[in-house]
Amino acid sequence: MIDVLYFAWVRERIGIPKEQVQTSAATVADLVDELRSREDRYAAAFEDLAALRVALDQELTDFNAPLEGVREVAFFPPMTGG
Amino acid sequence: MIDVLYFAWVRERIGIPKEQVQTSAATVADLVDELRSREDRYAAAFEDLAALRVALDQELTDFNAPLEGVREVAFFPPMTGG
Amino acid sequence: MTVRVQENPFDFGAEAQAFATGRTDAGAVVTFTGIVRDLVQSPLHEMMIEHYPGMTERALSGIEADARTRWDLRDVLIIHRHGILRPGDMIMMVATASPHRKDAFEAAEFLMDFLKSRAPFWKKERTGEGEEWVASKSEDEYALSRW
Amino acid sequence: MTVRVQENPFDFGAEAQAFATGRTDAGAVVTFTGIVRDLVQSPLHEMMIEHYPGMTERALSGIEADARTRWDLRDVLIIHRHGILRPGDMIMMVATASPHRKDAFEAAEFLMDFLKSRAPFWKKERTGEGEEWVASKSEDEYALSRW
Repeated sequence: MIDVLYFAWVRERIGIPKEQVQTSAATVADLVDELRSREDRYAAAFEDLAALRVALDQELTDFNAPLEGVREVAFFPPMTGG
Repeated sequence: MIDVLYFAWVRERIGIPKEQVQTSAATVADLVDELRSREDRYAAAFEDLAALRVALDQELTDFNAPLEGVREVAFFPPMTGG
Repeated sequence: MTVRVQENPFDFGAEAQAFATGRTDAGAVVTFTGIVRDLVQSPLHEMMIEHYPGMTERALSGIEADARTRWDLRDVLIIHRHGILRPGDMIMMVATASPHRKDAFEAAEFLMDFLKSRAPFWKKERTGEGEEWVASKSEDEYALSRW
Repeated sequence: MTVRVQENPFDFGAEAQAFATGRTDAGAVVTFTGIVRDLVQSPLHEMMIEHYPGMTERALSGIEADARTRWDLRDVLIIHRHGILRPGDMIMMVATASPHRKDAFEAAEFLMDFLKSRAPFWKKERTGEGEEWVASKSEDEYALSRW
Protein backbone atom coordinates (compact mmCIF):
# COMPACT_ATOMS: atom_id res chain seq x y z
CA MET A 1 0.00 0.00 0.00
CA ILE A 2 1.21 3.42 -0.92
CA ASP A 3 -0.19 6.87 -0.06
CA VAL A 4 -0.95 8.90 -3.18
CA LEU A 5 -1.49 12.66 -2.79
CA TYR A 6 -2.87 15.13 -5.31
CA PHE A 7 -2.54 18.93 -5.24
CA ALA A 8 -4.00 21.95 -7.05
CA TRP A 9 -5.85 21.11 -10.29
CA VAL A 10 -4.70 17.48 -10.16
CA ARG A 11 -6.58 17.20 -6.85
CA GLU A 12 -9.60 18.95 -8.38
CA ARG A 13 -9.71 16.70 -11.45
CA ILE A 14 -9.39 13.49 -9.44
CA GLY A 15 -11.73 14.82 -6.78
CA ILE A 16 -9.83 13.73 -3.68
CA PRO A 17 -6.66 15.01 -1.98
CA LYS A 18 -5.31 11.61 -0.95
CA GLU A 19 -5.90 7.88 -1.25
CA GLN A 20 -4.22 4.59 -0.51
CA VAL A 21 -3.33 2.53 -3.54
CA GLN A 22 -2.46 -1.17 -3.73
CA THR A 23 0.10 -1.44 -6.49
CA SER A 24 3.04 -3.46 -7.68
CA ALA A 25 4.12 -0.79 -10.17
CA ALA A 26 7.88 -0.65 -10.55
CA THR A 27 8.12 3.04 -11.44
CA VAL A 28 6.08 6.22 -11.16
CA ALA A 29 5.23 5.93 -14.87
CA ASP A 30 3.85 2.42 -14.29
CA LEU A 31 1.71 3.72 -11.41
CA VAL A 32 0.41 6.52 -13.63
CA ASP A 33 -0.58 3.93 -16.28
CA GLU A 34 -2.48 1.92 -13.65
CA LEU A 35 -4.32 5.01 -12.40
CA ARG A 36 -5.16 6.22 -15.93
CA SER A 37 -6.84 2.91 -16.74
CA ARG A 38 -9.08 3.13 -13.66
CA GLU A 39 -11.48 5.97 -14.51
CA ASP A 40 -11.84 8.96 -16.79
CA ARG A 41 -11.05 11.47 -14.01
CA TYR A 42 -7.58 9.88 -13.63
CA ALA A 43 -7.09 9.82 -17.38
CA ALA A 44 -8.01 13.52 -17.44
CA ALA A 45 -5.64 14.39 -14.60
CA PHE A 46 -2.72 12.48 -16.11
CA GLU A 47 -3.40 13.46 -19.71
CA ASP A 48 -0.17 15.43 -20.16
CA LEU A 49 2.72 14.32 -17.99
CA ALA A 50 4.83 17.25 -19.16
CA ALA A 51 2.41 19.48 -17.22
CA LEU A 52 2.89 17.45 -14.03
CA ARG A 53 5.51 17.06 -11.32
CA VAL A 54 5.99 14.15 -8.94
CA ALA A 55 7.51 13.83 -5.48
CA LEU A 56 8.45 10.56 -3.75
CA ASP A 57 8.51 10.74 0.04
CA GLN A 58 8.44 14.55 -0.29
CA GLU A 59 11.43 14.83 -2.65
CA LEU A 60 10.96 16.03 -6.23
CA THR A 61 11.89 13.39 -8.78
CA ASP A 62 10.87 12.27 -12.28
CA PHE A 63 8.44 9.76 -13.76
CA ASN A 64 11.11 7.14 -14.33
CA ALA A 65 11.94 6.90 -10.62
CA PRO A 66 11.49 3.46 -9.01
CA LEU A 67 8.77 3.04 -6.39
CA GLU A 68 10.45 0.39 -4.28
CA GLY A 69 10.41 1.33 -0.59
CA VAL A 70 8.44 4.52 -1.25
CA ARG A 71 5.59 5.29 1.16
CA GLU A 72 4.20 8.54 -0.27
CA VAL A 73 3.77 9.65 -3.89
CA ALA A 74 2.47 13.13 -4.72
CA PHE A 75 1.33 14.47 -8.09
CA PHE A 76 0.90 18.17 -8.79
CA PRO A 77 1.36 20.90 -11.42
CA PRO A 78 4.53 23.03 -11.54
CA MET A 79 4.84 25.03 -8.33
CA THR A 80 3.96 28.71 -8.14
CA GLY A 81 5.32 29.85 -4.78
CA GLY A 82 6.96 33.09 -3.74
CA MET B 1 36.07 84.51 -6.07
CA ILE B 2 35.30 80.83 -5.84
CA ASP B 3 34.22 78.72 -2.85
CA VAL B 4 36.62 75.83 -2.24
CA LEU B 5 35.46 72.99 0.04
CA TYR B 6 37.48 70.15 1.54
CA PHE B 7 36.18 66.89 2.97
CA ALA B 8 37.50 63.96 5.01
CA TRP B 9 41.31 63.72 5.18
CA VAL B 10 41.73 66.52 2.63
CA ARG B 11 39.91 68.80 5.10
CA GLU B 12 42.09 67.50 7.94
CA ARG B 13 45.35 68.06 6.08
CA ILE B 14 44.44 71.56 4.97
CA GLY B 15 42.92 72.33 8.35
CA ILE B 16 39.73 74.08 7.21
CA PRO B 17 36.49 72.87 5.66
CA LYS B 18 35.98 75.80 3.31
CA GLU B 19 37.58 78.98 2.02
CA GLN B 20 37.14 81.61 -0.65
CA VAL B 21 39.87 81.73 -3.25
CA GLN B 22 40.69 84.51 -5.69
CA THR B 23 41.88 82.75 -8.80
CA SER B 24 42.10 83.07 -12.55
CA ALA B 25 42.91 79.38 -13.00
CA ALA B 26 41.44 78.00 -16.21
CA THR B 27 41.03 74.41 -15.02
CA VAL B 28 40.83 72.43 -11.79
CA ALA B 29 44.40 71.25 -12.35
CA ASP B 30 45.57 74.88 -12.60
CA LEU B 31 43.77 75.71 -9.34
CA VAL B 32 45.43 72.72 -7.65
CA ASP B 33 48.84 74.01 -8.82
CA GLU B 34 48.11 77.44 -7.33
CA LEU B 35 47.01 75.92 -4.01
CA ARG B 36 50.01 73.56 -3.86
CA SER B 37 52.41 76.46 -4.19
CA ARG B 38 50.81 78.31 -1.27
CA GLU B 39 51.81 76.26 1.76
CA ASP B 40 53.05 72.79 2.73
CA ARG B 41 49.64 71.72 4.02
CA TYR B 42 48.17 72.21 0.55
CA ALA B 43 51.10 70.42 -1.05
CA ALA B 44 50.49 67.53 1.37
CA ALA B 45 46.76 67.39 0.65
CA PHE B 46 47.24 67.47 -3.13
CA GLU B 47 50.30 65.24 -3.19
CA ASP B 48 48.61 62.43 -5.16
CA LEU B 49 45.77 63.51 -7.44
CA ALA B 50 44.93 59.86 -8.21
CA ALA B 51 43.78 59.58 -4.58
CA LEU B 52 41.46 62.60 -4.93
CA ARG B 53 38.11 63.38 -6.46
CA VAL B 54 36.73 66.77 -7.45
CA ALA B 55 33.21 68.17 -7.80
CA LEU B 56 32.28 71.43 -9.54
CA ASP B 57 29.03 72.96 -8.35
CA GLN B 58 28.22 69.62 -6.68
CA GLU B 59 28.74 67.47 -9.76
CA LEU B 60 31.62 64.97 -9.94
CA THR B 61 34.09 65.79 -12.70
CA ASP B 62 37.81 65.45 -13.42
CA PHE B 63 40.89 67.60 -12.96
CA ASN B 64 40.90 68.81 -16.58
CA ALA B 65 37.47 70.42 -16.22
CA PRO B 66 37.31 74.20 -16.92
CA LEU B 67 36.50 76.52 -14.00
CA GLU B 68 34.72 79.22 -15.98
CA GLY B 69 31.37 80.08 -14.41
CA VAL B 70 31.92 77.67 -11.49
CA ARG B 71 30.97 78.91 -8.02
CA GLU B 72 31.90 75.95 -5.85
CA VAL B 73 34.81 73.50 -6.07
CA ALA B 74 35.12 70.55 -3.69
CA PHE B 75 38.08 68.23 -3.13
CA PHE B 76 37.78 64.92 -1.32
CA PRO B 77 38.99 61.32 -1.29
CA PRO B 78 37.01 58.52 -3.02
CA MET B 79 33.61 58.20 -1.38
CA THR B 80 32.78 55.43 1.06
CA GLY B 81 29.02 55.60 1.46
CA GLY B 82 26.46 52.85 1.90
CA MET C 1 18.10 30.31 10.60
CA THR C 2 14.31 30.24 10.63
CA VAL C 3 11.72 28.76 8.28
CA ARG C 4 8.03 29.32 8.96
CA VAL C 5 4.99 28.19 6.94
CA GLN C 6 1.80 29.66 8.31
CA GLU C 7 -1.78 30.59 7.53
CA ASN C 8 -1.77 33.72 9.70
CA PRO C 9 -0.45 37.06 8.51
CA PHE C 10 3.06 38.02 9.58
CA ASP C 11 4.26 41.46 10.62
CA PHE C 12 6.84 42.32 7.93
CA GLY C 13 8.13 45.47 9.67
CA ALA C 14 8.58 43.73 13.02
CA GLU C 15 10.21 40.68 11.39
CA ALA C 16 12.59 42.85 9.35
CA GLN C 17 13.46 44.98 12.38
CA ALA C 18 14.09 41.94 14.61
CA PHE C 19 16.20 40.31 11.90
CA ALA C 20 18.45 43.35 11.46
CA THR C 21 18.66 44.54 15.07
CA GLY C 22 21.87 44.34 17.07
CA ARG C 23 23.72 42.66 14.25
CA THR C 24 27.42 43.51 14.58
CA ASP C 25 28.60 40.43 12.65
CA ALA C 26 26.95 41.19 9.31
CA GLY C 27 26.84 44.66 7.80
CA ALA C 28 24.44 43.78 4.99
CA VAL C 29 20.79 42.76 5.38
CA VAL C 30 18.53 42.16 2.38
CA THR C 31 14.80 41.45 2.53
CA PHE C 32 12.38 40.46 -0.19
CA THR C 33 8.62 40.62 0.29
CA GLY C 34 6.00 39.24 -2.07
CA ILE C 35 2.66 41.04 -2.07
CA VAL C 36 -0.65 40.01 -3.64
CA ARG C 37 -1.12 42.28 -6.67
CA ASP C 38 -4.44 43.33 -7.99
CA LEU C 39 -5.14 42.33 -11.59
CA VAL C 40 -5.63 44.80 -14.40
CA GLN C 41 -8.11 42.79 -16.49
CA SER C 42 -10.52 41.78 -13.74
CA PRO C 43 -10.22 42.87 -10.07
CA LEU C 44 -8.86 40.11 -7.86
CA HIS C 45 -11.23 39.05 -5.07
CA GLU C 46 -8.83 36.69 -3.40
CA MET C 47 -5.86 34.45 -3.87
CA MET C 48 -5.87 30.93 -2.42
CA ILE C 49 -2.50 29.34 -1.73
CA GLU C 50 -2.39 25.57 -1.38
CA HIS C 51 0.71 23.80 -0.12
CA TYR C 52 2.02 20.34 0.69
CA PRO C 53 2.43 20.16 4.48
CA GLY C 54 5.62 18.38 5.39
CA MET C 55 7.25 18.69 2.00
CA THR C 56 7.00 22.48 2.16
CA GLU C 57 9.06 22.69 5.33
CA ARG C 58 11.56 20.15 3.96
CA ALA C 59 11.93 22.03 0.67
CA LEU C 60 12.38 25.41 2.37
CA SER C 61 14.90 24.05 4.88
CA GLY C 62 16.78 22.38 2.03
CA ILE C 63 16.91 25.59 0.00
CA GLU C 64 18.08 27.52 3.03
CA ALA C 65 20.83 24.99 3.82
CA ASP C 66 21.94 25.09 0.18
CA ALA C 67 22.16 28.91 0.30
CA ARG C 68 24.34 28.72 3.40
CA THR C 69 26.88 26.51 1.63
CA ARG C 70 27.10 28.93 -1.30
CA TRP C 71 27.38 32.28 0.48
CA ASP C 72 28.77 33.69 3.72
CA LEU C 73 25.46 34.06 5.56
CA ARG C 74 25.12 34.84 9.24
CA ASP C 75 21.35 34.43 9.27
CA VAL C 76 18.44 33.53 7.00
CA LEU C 77 14.70 33.93 7.51
CA ILE C 78 11.96 32.49 5.30
CA ILE C 79 8.25 33.01 6.01
CA HIS C 80 5.57 31.82 3.56
CA ARG C 81 1.81 31.99 4.03
CA HIS C 82 -0.88 29.68 2.71
CA GLY C 83 -4.67 29.96 2.74
CA ILE C 84 -6.73 32.91 1.58
CA LEU C 85 -5.10 36.28 0.84
CA ARG C 86 -6.33 39.53 -0.66
CA PRO C 87 -4.69 42.27 -2.77
CA GLY C 88 -2.05 44.10 -0.74
CA ASP C 89 -1.55 41.15 1.65
CA MET C 90 2.02 39.94 2.09
CA ILE C 91 2.47 36.40 0.80
CA MET C 92 5.98 35.74 1.96
CA MET C 93 9.34 37.22 2.89
CA VAL C 94 12.95 36.18 2.93
CA ALA C 95 15.79 37.94 4.73
CA THR C 96 19.54 37.36 4.52
CA ALA C 97 22.38 38.75 6.63
CA SER C 98 26.00 38.69 5.50
CA PRO C 99 29.24 40.61 6.00
CA HIS C 100 29.15 41.26 2.21
CA ARG C 101 26.35 43.01 0.35
CA LYS C 102 26.91 40.86 -2.74
CA ASP C 103 26.35 37.69 -0.71
CA ALA C 104 23.23 39.06 0.97
CA PHE C 105 21.73 40.09 -2.40
CA GLU C 106 22.64 36.92 -4.30
CA ALA C 107 21.44 34.60 -1.55
CA ALA C 108 18.08 36.41 -1.37
CA GLU C 109 17.66 36.15 -5.16
CA PHE C 110 18.62 32.48 -5.05
CA LEU C 111 16.08 31.78 -2.30
CA MET C 112 13.37 33.57 -4.30
CA ASP C 113 14.18 31.73 -7.53
CA PHE C 114 13.87 28.41 -5.74
CA LEU C 115 10.74 29.41 -3.80
CA LYS C 116 9.06 30.32 -7.09
CA SER C 117 9.36 26.92 -8.72
CA ARG C 118 10.75 24.37 -6.25
CA ALA C 119 8.72 24.89 -3.08
CA PRO C 120 5.34 23.10 -3.17
CA PHE C 121 2.94 26.04 -3.24
CA TRP C 122 0.15 26.57 -5.78
CA LYS C 123 -1.75 29.79 -6.25
CA LYS C 124 -5.34 30.11 -7.43
CA GLU C 125 -6.91 33.46 -8.25
CA ARG C 126 -10.60 34.27 -7.85
CA THR C 127 -11.96 37.20 -9.86
CA GLY C 128 -15.47 38.20 -10.96
CA GLU C 129 -14.94 35.87 -13.89
CA GLY C 130 -14.28 32.79 -11.81
CA GLU C 131 -11.36 30.87 -10.38
CA GLU C 132 -8.12 30.00 -12.11
CA TRP C 133 -4.87 28.31 -11.11
CA VAL C 134 -1.88 30.56 -11.69
CA ALA C 135 0.31 29.08 -14.43
CA SER C 136 4.01 28.67 -13.79
CA LYS C 137 6.22 30.94 -15.86
CA SER C 138 8.95 29.64 -18.13
CA GLU C 139 11.06 32.62 -17.02
CA ASP C 140 10.86 31.34 -13.42
CA GLU C 141 12.12 27.93 -14.49
CA TYR C 142 14.84 29.62 -16.54
CA ALA C 143 15.88 31.77 -13.57
CA LEU C 144 17.05 28.61 -11.78
CA SER C 145 19.59 27.85 -14.47
CA ARG C 146 21.95 30.60 -13.36
CA TRP C 147 22.67 29.01 -9.97
CA MET D 1 10.06 58.44 -4.28
CA THR D 2 11.82 59.61 -1.13
CA VAL D 3 15.42 60.55 -0.36
CA ARG D 4 16.42 61.44 3.20
CA VAL D 5 19.82 62.39 4.60
CA GLN D 6 19.73 62.69 8.36
CA GLU D 7 21.78 62.57 11.54
CA ASN D 8 19.04 60.92 13.61
CA PRO D 9 18.45 57.17 13.66
CA PHE D 10 15.65 55.83 11.48
CA ASP D 11 13.23 53.06 12.35
CA PHE D 12 14.04 50.38 9.77
CA GLY D 13 11.08 48.14 10.64
CA ALA D 14 8.57 50.98 10.51
CA GLU D 15 10.05 52.34 7.26
CA ALA D 16 10.02 48.90 5.62
CA GLN D 17 6.47 48.23 6.79
CA ALA D 18 5.19 51.61 5.57
CA PHE D 19 6.96 51.15 2.23
CA ALA D 20 5.40 47.73 1.59
CA THR D 21 1.94 48.31 3.06
CA GLY D 22 -1.16 48.46 0.89
CA ARG D 23 0.83 48.06 -2.29
CA THR D 24 -1.40 46.41 -4.89
CA ASP D 25 0.56 47.80 -7.87
CA ALA D 26 3.89 46.11 -7.16
CA GLY D 27 4.20 42.53 -5.97
CA ALA D 28 7.93 42.70 -5.21
CA VAL D 29 9.59 44.79 -2.50
CA VAL D 30 13.33 44.59 -1.79
CA THR D 31 15.13 46.34 1.05
CA PHE D 32 18.82 46.65 1.79
CA THR D 33 20.11 47.82 5.16
CA GLY D 34 23.70 48.68 5.98
CA ILE D 35 24.73 48.13 9.60
CA VAL D 36 27.90 49.24 11.42
CA ARG D 37 29.99 46.11 11.91
CA ASP D 38 32.32 45.58 14.77
CA LEU D 39 35.95 45.01 13.79
CA VAL D 40 37.82 41.80 14.45
CA GLN D 41 41.30 43.27 14.97
CA SER D 42 40.39 46.06 17.38
CA PRO D 43 36.87 46.71 18.75
CA LEU D 44 35.20 49.66 17.05
CA HIS D 45 34.26 52.47 19.41
CA GLU D 46 32.42 54.54 16.86
CA MET D 47 32.08 55.36 13.20
CA MET D 48 31.90 58.98 12.06
CA ILE D 49 30.23 59.67 8.74
CA GLU D 50 30.96 62.97 7.04
CA HIS D 51 28.99 64.14 4.04
CA TYR D 52 28.71 67.05 1.62
CA PRO D 53 25.39 68.79 2.35
CA GLY D 54 23.66 69.76 -0.85
CA MET D 55 25.66 67.51 -3.12
CA THR D 56 24.55 64.45 -1.15
CA GLU D 57 20.87 65.10 -1.79
CA ARG D 58 21.60 65.91 -5.46
CA ALA D 59 23.64 62.73 -5.93
CA LEU D 60 21.03 60.53 -4.24
CA SER D 61 18.16 62.06 -6.19
CA GLY D 62 20.15 61.63 -9.41
CA ILE D 63 20.87 57.97 -8.67
CA GLU D 64 17.23 57.38 -7.84
CA ALA D 65 16.02 59.05 -11.05
CA ASP D 66 18.54 57.00 -13.04
CA ALA D 67 17.23 53.77 -11.47
CA ARG D 68 13.67 54.70 -12.43
CA THR D 69 14.61 55.04 -16.10
CA ARG D 70 16.28 51.61 -16.09
CA TRP D 71 13.67 49.50 -14.26
CA ASP D 72 9.91 49.38 -13.80
CA LEU D 73 9.80 50.85 -10.30
CA ARG D 74 6.64 51.96 -8.53
CA ASP D 75 8.48 53.41 -5.55
CA VAL D 76 11.99 53.98 -4.22
CA LEU D 77 13.19 54.96 -0.74
CA ILE D 78 16.73 55.98 0.21
CA ILE D 79 17.71 56.94 3.77
CA HIS D 80 21.34 57.62 4.72
CA ARG D 81 22.64 58.77 8.09
CA HIS D 82 25.65 60.91 8.89
CA GLY D 83 27.30 61.79 12.19
CA ILE D 84 28.38 59.36 14.90
CA LEU D 85 27.27 55.72 14.83
CA ARG D 86 28.15 52.64 16.87
CA PRO D 87 28.37 48.92 16.09
CA GLY D 88 24.91 47.53 15.34
CA ASP D 89 23.54 50.95 14.31
CA MET D 90 21.87 51.12 10.94
CA ILE D 91 23.76 53.41 8.55
CA MET D 92 21.34 53.48 5.65
CA MET D 93 18.58 51.67 3.82
CA VAL D 94 17.19 51.51 0.33
CA ALA D 95 13.86 50.01 -0.69
CA THR D 96 12.46 49.32 -4.15
CA ALA D 97 8.96 48.27 -5.26
CA SER D 98 8.25 46.76 -8.68
CA PRO D 99 5.78 44.42 -10.36
CA HIS D 100 8.80 42.20 -11.15
CA ARG D 101 11.16 40.70 -8.58
CA LYS D 102 14.12 40.95 -10.97
CA ASP D 103 13.59 44.70 -11.31
CA ALA D 104 13.23 45.20 -7.56
CA PHE D 105 16.45 43.25 -6.88
CA GLU D 106 18.54 44.79 -9.66
CA ALA D 107 17.47 48.34 -8.85
CA ALA D 108 18.35 47.87 -5.16
CA GLU D 109 21.79 46.51 -6.11
CA PHE D 110 22.31 49.36 -8.53
CA LEU D 111 21.39 51.95 -5.88
CA MET D 112 23.80 50.32 -3.43
CA ASP D 113 26.67 50.17 -5.93
CA PHE D 114 26.26 53.88 -6.62
CA LEU D 115 25.79 54.82 -2.96
CA LYS D 116 29.08 53.06 -2.15
CA SER D 117 31.29 55.11 -4.43
CA ARG D 118 29.32 57.97 -5.99
CA ALA D 119 27.45 59.53 -3.08
CA PRO D 120 29.60 62.01 -1.11
CA PHE D 121 29.92 60.19 2.22
CA TRP D 122 33.18 59.41 4.00
CA LYS D 123 33.55 57.02 6.93
CA LYS D 124 36.08 57.25 9.71
CA GLU D 125 36.53 54.53 12.30
CA ARG D 126 37.69 55.08 15.88
CA THR D 127 39.14 52.09 17.72
CA GLY D 128 41.41 51.76 20.77
CA GLU D 129 44.30 52.28 18.37
CA GLY D 130 43.12 55.62 17.07
CA GLU D 131 41.13 57.04 14.20
CA GLU D 132 41.33 56.07 10.56
CA TRP D 133 39.48 56.99 7.38
CA VAL D 134 37.93 53.97 5.71
CA ALA D 135 39.64 53.35 2.36
CA SER D 136 37.50 52.91 -0.73
CA LYS D 137 37.58 49.41 -2.17
CA SER D 138 38.56 48.68 -5.75
CA GLU D 139 35.79 46.06 -5.82
CA ASP D 140 33.25 48.83 -5.12
CA GLU D 141 34.55 50.86 -8.05
CA TYR D 142 34.53 47.72 -10.19
CA ALA D 143 30.92 46.93 -9.19
CA LEU D 144 29.80 50.07 -11.04
CA SER D 145 31.10 48.76 -14.35
CA ARG D 146 28.27 46.25 -14.73
CA TRP D 147 25.56 48.92 -15.00
